[in-house]
Amino acid sequence: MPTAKASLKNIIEAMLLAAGQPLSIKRITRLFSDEWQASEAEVREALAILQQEYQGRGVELKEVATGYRFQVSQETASWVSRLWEERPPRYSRALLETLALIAYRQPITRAEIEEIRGVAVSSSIIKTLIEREWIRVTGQRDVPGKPALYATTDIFLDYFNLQNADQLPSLMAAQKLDTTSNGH
Amino acid sequence: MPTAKASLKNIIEAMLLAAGQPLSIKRITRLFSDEWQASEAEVREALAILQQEYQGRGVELKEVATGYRFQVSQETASWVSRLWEERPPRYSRALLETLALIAYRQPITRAEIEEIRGVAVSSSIIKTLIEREWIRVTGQRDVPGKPALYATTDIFLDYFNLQNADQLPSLMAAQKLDTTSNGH
Amino acid sequence: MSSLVATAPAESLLAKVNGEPVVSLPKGLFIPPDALEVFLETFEGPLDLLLYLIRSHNLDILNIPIAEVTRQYMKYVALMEAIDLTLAADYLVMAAMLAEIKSRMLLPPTSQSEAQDETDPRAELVRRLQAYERYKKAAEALDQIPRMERDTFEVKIDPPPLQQERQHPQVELESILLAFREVVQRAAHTTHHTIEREVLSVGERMKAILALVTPHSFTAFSELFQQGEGRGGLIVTLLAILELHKEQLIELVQVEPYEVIHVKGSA
Repeated sequence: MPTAKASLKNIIEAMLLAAGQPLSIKRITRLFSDEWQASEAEVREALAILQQEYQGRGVELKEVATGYRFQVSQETASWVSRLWEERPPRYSRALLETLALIAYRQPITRAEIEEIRGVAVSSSIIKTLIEREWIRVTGQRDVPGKPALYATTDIFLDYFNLQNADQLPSLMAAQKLDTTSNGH
Repeated sequence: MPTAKASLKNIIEAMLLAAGQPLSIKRITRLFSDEWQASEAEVREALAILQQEYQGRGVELKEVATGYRFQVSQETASWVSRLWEERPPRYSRALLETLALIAYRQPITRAEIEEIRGVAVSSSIIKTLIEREWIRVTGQRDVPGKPALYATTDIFLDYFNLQNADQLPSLMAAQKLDTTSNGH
Repeated sequence: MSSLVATAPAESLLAKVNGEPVVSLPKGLFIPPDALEVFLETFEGPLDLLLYLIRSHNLDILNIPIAEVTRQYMKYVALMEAIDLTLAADYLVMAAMLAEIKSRMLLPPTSQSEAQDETDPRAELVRRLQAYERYKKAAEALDQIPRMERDTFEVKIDPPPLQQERQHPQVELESILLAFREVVQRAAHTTHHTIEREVLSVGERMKAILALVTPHSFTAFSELFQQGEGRGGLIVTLLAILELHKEQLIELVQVEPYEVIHVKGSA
C-alpha cells in the first residue's frame, strides 16, 4: 500500500496525463473534495514533487496560464514530431505582428493596430486569431463607430507556454529623437 | 548530457505519451531509422526500462495488441474518471457552425467549409464531431487531392429527432425565431 | 551625402518603370530578378519597407537622409508597380508623406518657426518608425517562444476504461439553425464588402491615374473618367484626382476659365 501522500501524487500524475488540457490547483483540489479532503497546499506540494521527478525525462510538468500540464520536453520534441505527417502551423508576419500588438497594447482596436503597422489588418487575420481563441473582444472603444477592443486570452498564454502576460519578452526601448545618438 | 540510451528512453517515453494511440516496436524503430539507427533490440530494452520505472506510479506502460501504450493504473482510475463526470463544456461557435454547414450543405469538404466560413477549420473540431458520431466521411470529391466529403449520420438525426436531413428547419424558420425571441 | 544607389552592377534590362528601363536594382537587392516579386512581397507595408531601407544601409533612424531615402523608396514602389504587384494605397500615402517632409526640410526656417517650432519635420515619421519597429521585434520574439505544435506537444493518454458514459455537451437543433444562418449571412456580407471595395477604392483609382499621366505630357482631365461607371465612379475618380493634387503627385493646368483642364504628373 502506498502512503497517502504517494497516492495523492500518483492520482494527480494520472489526472494530468489523461486530462488533455491544463488543470488548475483549484480544479484538482475540487476533485478530491468529498472523501479525501486534500487541501490546496497538499496538491501544490504533490505537484512540486512531480515537477522534480520529471526533470530530465521525456516529458515535463509545466505551469501555464490555466494550470499545470505535462508536455513533451524540448529535447525530445523534434523526434516526437516525426509521429505526425502534418507540419506545425506557420504564422505569417502580419498575423504575428497583429498578435504582438494585441498582446502588448491590450485592449486595442483594429484601427489602432493599423495605425502602428501602417497597413490595413485583414479580416482573415482577426478571424483566425479569434478562431484559435487567442484573442477576444473585451468591449468597445468609446469613440464614434464603437470599434471592438481586442485582448489576448489564457489560451494564447497556454499555447506560448506563458503563465501570464508579464512573461512576454520585454519590448525594446525606443531611442529619443532629441538626444544625440551614436547608433548602436 | 544524457547518454545515448537514456535519451532514446526519454524520446520513446515522450512519443508514447503524445501519440494518442499504441505504438509498435517496429513503428518506433522506423522513426529512428535515418540518423539514429536504433535497433529493435535497443527499443525493446528502453521499453523494458520504462515499464520498470513506471511501476507503482499513477500510470503504467502496457503492451496491447497493436503495441505499447501508457494507461491510467487501476488504483488511480476511479479518481481520474472524475475529470469527465463534471458538467461537460459547451461547444464552441466554430464547432456549431462547422456542424451546421455539414448538416445543411452535405456532402461537403473541409476546404468548402473553410471557404464559406472564411477561416481554417481546426482538426480537433472535425475529430470531436466524428468521435461523437455525428458526422462521417461519405466519399471523396473528385478534384485534385481527393478531399474527404463529410455528411451527418443517423445518430445525429436521432439526437435531434429527425427522420432525414430534409427535416432540418429552413432558414425561413430562423427568421421567425429571430422575431419572436430577441436574442439573449 | 553618400549615394545609396549602386553603381550599375547589372547591365541586363530588368523592368520598365514609367517607360524607362530599369537596369540596376537598388543597392541591397542582391537577388536574382525572378525572386524579386517574392522579395518585394515580404514587406509588411510602407513602414516595413522604410525600416528595411534604413537598417540595411546602416542609417541613423534619428537622422534620416530624407531625400535619399525618398528616392530609394520611390524606386521600390516603382519596381512593385512595374512587376504588377498589387500596391496598397498605403504605399502611395507614405510616398506623399515623404515628399511633404522633403519639401518642408527644404524651406528656409522663418524667424517665427525658429522661435517656437523646433520640431524636426521628420519627427512624426521617426516616431512611427520606432513604434512599428518595436512591435515588429516583439512579433519576432513572440515567434521564438517555445510553443505548442512546434516546440512541444500535448501529452494525452486514454481516459480510464471505467468511465463508459462520456458526458457530451447538449445541443439544441435551434442553435444549429442559428449557426447556419449566421455563417450564411456573414458569407454574404463579406462578398458584398469585397465588391464594394474593388469598385470604389479611391486608393486604387489614385494608382490607376498615376499610371495614366506622365510628367512629360498633358492628359485631358476628361480622359481620366471612364464611361459607364456611373455616378459612383465619377465621384471616386474626382476624389482620387483631388487627393493626388493635394499630395502634389499631379499638376492641374487650365489656361482659361471653362477651358479644358489638363493633367500631368509632377516631375
